[in-house]
Amino acid sequence: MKKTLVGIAALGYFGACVLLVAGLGVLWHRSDPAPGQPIAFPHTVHAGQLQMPCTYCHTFVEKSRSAGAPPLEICMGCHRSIATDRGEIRKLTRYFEEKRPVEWKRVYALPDFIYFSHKRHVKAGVACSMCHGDVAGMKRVRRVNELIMGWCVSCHRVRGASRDCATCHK
Amino acid sequence: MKRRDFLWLLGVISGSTVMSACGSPNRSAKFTSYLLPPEEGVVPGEAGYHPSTCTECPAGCGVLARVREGQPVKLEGIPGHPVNDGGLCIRGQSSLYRLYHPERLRGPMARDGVKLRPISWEDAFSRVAGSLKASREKGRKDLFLSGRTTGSLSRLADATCAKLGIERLSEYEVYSHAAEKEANGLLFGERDLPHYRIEEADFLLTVGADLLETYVTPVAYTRKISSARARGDFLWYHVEPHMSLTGADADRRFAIGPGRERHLLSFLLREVLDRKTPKTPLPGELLAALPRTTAKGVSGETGIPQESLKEIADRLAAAKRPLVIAGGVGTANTGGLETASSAALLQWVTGAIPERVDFARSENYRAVGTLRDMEDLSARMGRGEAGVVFLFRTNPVFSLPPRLAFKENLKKALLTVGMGDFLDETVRGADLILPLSHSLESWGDVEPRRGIVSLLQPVLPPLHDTLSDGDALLGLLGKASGKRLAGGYRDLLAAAWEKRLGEGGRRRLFEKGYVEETLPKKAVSLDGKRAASAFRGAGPAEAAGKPVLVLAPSLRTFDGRSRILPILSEIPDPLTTITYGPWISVSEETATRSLLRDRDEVTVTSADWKAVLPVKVQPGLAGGTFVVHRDALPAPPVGTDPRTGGPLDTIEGVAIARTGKRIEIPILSGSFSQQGRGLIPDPVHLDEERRHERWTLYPEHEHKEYRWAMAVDLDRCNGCAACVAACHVENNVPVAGSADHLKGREMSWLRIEPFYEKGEVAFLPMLCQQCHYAPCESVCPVFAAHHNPEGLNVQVYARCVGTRYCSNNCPYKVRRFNWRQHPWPEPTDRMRNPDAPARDVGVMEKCTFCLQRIRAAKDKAKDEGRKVRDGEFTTACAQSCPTGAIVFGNLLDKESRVYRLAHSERAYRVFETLGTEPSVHYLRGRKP
Amino acid sequence: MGNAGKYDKVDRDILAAMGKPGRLYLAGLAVTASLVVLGGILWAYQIRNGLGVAGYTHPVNWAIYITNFVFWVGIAHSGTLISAVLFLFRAKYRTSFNRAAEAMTVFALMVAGLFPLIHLGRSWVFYYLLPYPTQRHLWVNFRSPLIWDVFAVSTYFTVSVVFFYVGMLPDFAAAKQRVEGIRKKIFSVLSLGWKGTDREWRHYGMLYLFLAAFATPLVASVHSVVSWDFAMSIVPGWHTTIFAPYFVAGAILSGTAMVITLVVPLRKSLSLREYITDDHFESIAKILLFTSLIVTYAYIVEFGLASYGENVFEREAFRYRALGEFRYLTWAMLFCNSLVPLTLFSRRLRRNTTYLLVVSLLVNVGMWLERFVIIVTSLAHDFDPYVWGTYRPTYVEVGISLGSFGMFFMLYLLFVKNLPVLSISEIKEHL
Amino acid sequence: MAGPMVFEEKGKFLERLRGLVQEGVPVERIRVITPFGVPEVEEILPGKRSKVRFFALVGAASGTVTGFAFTILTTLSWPLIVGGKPIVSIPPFLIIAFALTILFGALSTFAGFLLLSRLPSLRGIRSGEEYGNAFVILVEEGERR
Repeated sequence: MKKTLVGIAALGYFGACVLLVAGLGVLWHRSDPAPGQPIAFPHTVHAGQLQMPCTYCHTFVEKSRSAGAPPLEICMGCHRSIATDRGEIRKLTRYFEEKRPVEWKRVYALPDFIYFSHKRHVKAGVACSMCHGDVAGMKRVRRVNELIMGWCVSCHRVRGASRDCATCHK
Repeated sequence: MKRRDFLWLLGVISGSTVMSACGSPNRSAKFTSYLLPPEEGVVPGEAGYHPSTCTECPAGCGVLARVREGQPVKLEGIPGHPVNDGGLCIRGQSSLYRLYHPERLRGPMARDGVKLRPISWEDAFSRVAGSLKASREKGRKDLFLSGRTTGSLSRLADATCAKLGIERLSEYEVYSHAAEKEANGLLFGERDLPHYRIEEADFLLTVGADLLETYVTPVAYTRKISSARARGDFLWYHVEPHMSLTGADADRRFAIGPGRERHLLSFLLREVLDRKTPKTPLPGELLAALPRTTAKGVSGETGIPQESLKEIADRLAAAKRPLVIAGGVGTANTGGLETASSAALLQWVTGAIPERVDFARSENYRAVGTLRDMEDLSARMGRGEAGVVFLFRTNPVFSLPPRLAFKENLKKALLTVGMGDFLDETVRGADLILPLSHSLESWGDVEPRRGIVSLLQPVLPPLHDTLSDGDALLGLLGKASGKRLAGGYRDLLAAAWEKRLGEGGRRRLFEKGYVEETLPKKAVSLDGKRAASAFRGAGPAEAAGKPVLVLAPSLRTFDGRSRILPILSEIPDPLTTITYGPWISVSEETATRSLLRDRDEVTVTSADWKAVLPVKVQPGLAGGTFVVHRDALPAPPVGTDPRTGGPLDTIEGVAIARTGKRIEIPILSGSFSQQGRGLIPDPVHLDEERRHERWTLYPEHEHKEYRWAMAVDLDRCNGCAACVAACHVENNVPVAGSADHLKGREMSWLRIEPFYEKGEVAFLPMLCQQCHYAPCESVCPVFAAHHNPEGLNVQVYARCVGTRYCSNNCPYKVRRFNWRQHPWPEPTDRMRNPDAPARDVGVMEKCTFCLQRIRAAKDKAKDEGRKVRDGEFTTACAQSCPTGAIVFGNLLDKESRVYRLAHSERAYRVFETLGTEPSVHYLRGRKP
Repeated sequence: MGNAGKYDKVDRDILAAMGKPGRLYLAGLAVTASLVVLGGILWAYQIRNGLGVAGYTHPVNWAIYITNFVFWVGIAHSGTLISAVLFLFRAKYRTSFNRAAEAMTVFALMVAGLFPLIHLGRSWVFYYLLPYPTQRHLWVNFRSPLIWDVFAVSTYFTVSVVFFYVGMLPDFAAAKQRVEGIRKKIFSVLSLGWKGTDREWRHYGMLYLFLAAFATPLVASVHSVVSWDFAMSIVPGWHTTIFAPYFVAGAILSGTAMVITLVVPLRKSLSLREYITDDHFESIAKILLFTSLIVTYAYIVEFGLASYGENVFEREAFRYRALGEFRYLTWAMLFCNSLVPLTLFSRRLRRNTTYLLVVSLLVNVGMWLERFVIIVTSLAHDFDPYVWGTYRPTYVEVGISLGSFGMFFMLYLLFVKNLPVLSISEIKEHL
Repeated sequence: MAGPMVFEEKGKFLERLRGLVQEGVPVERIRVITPFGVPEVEEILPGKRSKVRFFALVGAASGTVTGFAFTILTTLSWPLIVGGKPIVSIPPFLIIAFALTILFGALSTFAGFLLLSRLPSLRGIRSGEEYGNAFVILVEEGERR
């Protein structure tokens, strides 16, 4: 008799826990870690096979808080002549000719109340791959790190960077 | 060649604003590749600064627009600008709210029947053209009425009117300064306002002219006065019927019976003439015309005690470089012309002209007409002479007295074209509404003062379907005259600048945002005969002892034009700390006599007019004098001065009666007395030991590189509240609204606390004191409030759970709690500074010395491998302060200004006995 | 009749309470329950629209919610006091109150625990207040009195629950033999198979002694900590060293009052006259009187220090409290807490339960007012005169407060019908 | 002589108990069941004093240690200055330590009690044998011990 009671209690308890976790999972919204992009740009080719440095396209990463997406002119610099017949390149040229900016889907986004500067991190010798992973090996860019506070802090801890809240919290 | 690189320049400026929009890290989930790489110097995610000019009032201060993600998010005065030299007033700071105002006109509209229907610009113009033709056939006269315009726009308006056979009426301004202009016209043949070189005077007597608030070019005069004060030998007396910030800031203030200024000034004139003969003696007939006065009589008339009269006279006579300025409410009465003329004569005999009274650099008010002109206009329209009437950036329906029946007569016109940015009282009634762009969306220039060209340039593409002032006129011209101009107003300007300023000048205009031409001094001569006429047939003697209502200009809304900006109702009026709603100021004497308390409802009645207002008891006001701000009264019952044609802003013989009801208005101050707590000690206690040493059992925490601190010089602060507005805009401080204010839930991070003592008022700007031993921090259970290595009390909004213990434990009560989610109605959300965080409901917020600015400065310094230099950057409040009362810097740097000030003899800190060790040091000496 | 009969009668009498509920009881249950629902709805409304729906103003950041928190924690006090302290003092009359008092403690703490959450600006992140390892690497600020609260109150709750349960252990065993059906089953489980062997009784005695020993300092500490929420701040009118003893005394005063409020009707409705006698009430009344005197002394000290001290802030705070716009509340408080209890010097009144009931109700009101004026008036007029303000509660706050009372009495009604309201074993022991 | 001796009267029960002890029945073979704690039983059947005390001591001590360790280590793990107070400020930590002392003490005492008095016992919960308000003496057979 007591067994059944205990059983019921235990069942109820664990059931509740499971529900709670599930609920949290649903509530904690996470964006798609590898969204499809308007143009399927293969980092594998450019950063991988061609060994182009990140800064060739992401020109502002050393100058500004945001790395900046490459202006289409840079793409066209090569693709006026190279591989012009491929579908994706056609898309690109169409964008360029129609003078439409390309609106890429964000892979990494920070909350509004956080100040983050690519410049500072790059100048401090943090390699792009430390946060963005081996992009050169990704056909479609995938988010390898969730940008949660603990993740930032642990690195700041290790590298002895500032842990004053005001460094990152606006 | 020249032309091309000019256009290239334009490209840079307009282009860059668009380009700096790319890669906005936080704003959107999008991440954009633009077509062309942004030009050098403009980097995504970083701010750009673009010079332009403030158009919130006629003063024309130069502003730098701070642009992020292609949106201007902050305006700051241009350092070195001949008008405001870096300072910017409360209205200028707030004017971004005009640009982003949700109620702005979004496109041209035409009236069919009663309601307005949107139409295209093309149709709008052709409708105007059509009506112009029609009115010509009918033999009607087409009229163009505008507010004060200067520079190229003024010329374009003239040209347009000339070409289309439209009569351009003299411009309409509520503050037309008619009396001064009339007087200067009669005396010197210069019907304009001179520019006063106050900085060169050693004694200043101002009569009615509220230099610090609205008088012609307040920021300029504020700066001049503080620079004169900095010299040390400067003394300033102010005479006024009401109580104004200007009076409060003057070294001595005398309350005078409204409309009695002329007696005072003619007395002073006599005195000065008796004591020392001027270099060039006054012509006989003029001397004869001057009224004879006795100290006793004048004292009786003005209510100023004889010894005070004598003191003023002595000072004036003794001064080496005296300057007398009469204006504002001081000349807006029946004696106005005489007052102004006496003042001008005093300037003449004391040799202030042309040294300190500069007619060469006059304030460009020639084209501005008077109230009488408006009477004529209204009459003409009433007679049905008017064809098409253009109302260009002016709101007479609001500000004209009802007796003119302007609104009614306007209806008799064939077509009324309202050109403005809001559905204000005038535009609302128009048949055709042409929306004009904000100056930050338009090309143009203004000439606020002779010889100063100040640039207007677009820092963002128009938010709505609007045209710039110039392009709107050109559009009209093109449509009506049949031949359209190639290019737009921009090309016209280009040519004009090319012609006027030449190559170098034009480049400077773009670099600095202004060009100052060198003008020769202008010597004027006194015409005795005409001058004498100014004194003959003076207005009737004022009714003695009757209560008088003074319509005062408002610091917050000028003549009422800025009352549409929500933030200006949010920021309290410095003297009364009232935020929302109109009120009538009553002297303490009257209040005690007729048992009036704050918020009591009263009815104010004059011969032909009545108003119901809540009472605010105003210390320092002369008995029997009531004050209402101009913006509080639509269609006020002002008369016309028969001699100057100017308005009579003092209404004689009003009656005031208590209704027994109360009107709840938000008076933010809980007590206008210091309650003996020495927030503003006088004299400042100077015992070093108490101030700089502290005895504690705990080990001290010290700061490594920086310790940010602030010094506020209360002797310089005049309570103008520009800093408050700047703080609001810089830090996205929300507009709480009157409902919350009535509950006592204002959100402002920085406030001006007025404290009265025997009619004298002192202002204390109160913001987070960034205490070294902060009581707020230790009580926060989650470390949301904590001390950072640079001496800031950081508030981590994302961590705050909202126990509000920190606010309880803050002796200065400078923390603000988000009682609800504050809305940012589109498009106001675009003016939010992306570098400052957005605060959520249920979170405590406060000043952090503009953390984002500190961060930016340190970032820059780090790139250049150095420490942040003193004065390299400053907080928003300090930046905007026209008197430079606020100084911000690093306390660890012994060379820094803030260090020097913090250790000056005049320095003290509020509630020092609490041992909180604030980082905000106040400086306070004694008034001379 | 013989001994056994005697004991059986005790069982019968006390367990009789668990009989079929009457109309009055059900009505009471309905009323209290609906109050709880009302409170819940209002809280949801407040969470949705922000704390603006409450009457807070800028200077007055704490008001009725914190008042309720302190009030309920105070109520919780005499529970443990009567059980533990009187147990240590071997006060026999404790037997007739301890169960009721302990239950009161537990329920009052349940209610009190809610208010810090209700009062939070962002209730949904309340877990920031709990010291648990997070991915943020960030802990809580142990220097903040609010964290002390978290620890003190949760400890107090746990210990009180254990104390309450342990006290009932033998009674469950006794009760399970007298009831039928599901109740029997539940009681059997709750009794943990208690038989009453000599071994069990020996350890039990020791356990109870130690729990009492632990609980007694806890009583003092918890309300001291609560008082430090105020005393640790620098707000004039809060920043006082006497706060800890002052609040503890106040807590016991209000708690004792609440015990009387609860037990008088209890005794009447369940006809437990012979177990809860007038002598018992007299003794409790004495405690009430005594603590009321302490509290009065504290009032005198407070105002005395303020008026003699040279501190302008302190002086203004107390001038405002005594003569400001909340003066009527202050005066009412003084009347209820200081004057009314003085009548208990008369033996006749001490033994008159109806009169005691009235007094206890007044004291409850008075103690609630005390917390209110301390919190609100001190905040309304603190250092900077510019920000002086006032406070008016809204229907939301009032509703939620009513809800809290509803919750407390609902729980109590349930307790009365489902658990032995007196300590059976102890009563037998003392027969 | 197996089987329980059941008494209605507390007095009679105590008499018999004394009797048994005088007859020389080994104390450890006598088990009594009473409806409430009877102090006299303690005197008649002198057993060791309850070990619950030690649980109390250990629990309380561990509470104090945990309290200080927890507060000090966590504040050191991310040192944030508040109110100019030192990172490790003992006085406030004392309060946490105190609370934990009581908490751990109380809980471990309770645990100790359950452990020592073999509770909860399934048999006890299920058992039919119920003596109500009677006083019972059980004497077990020697061999079984």
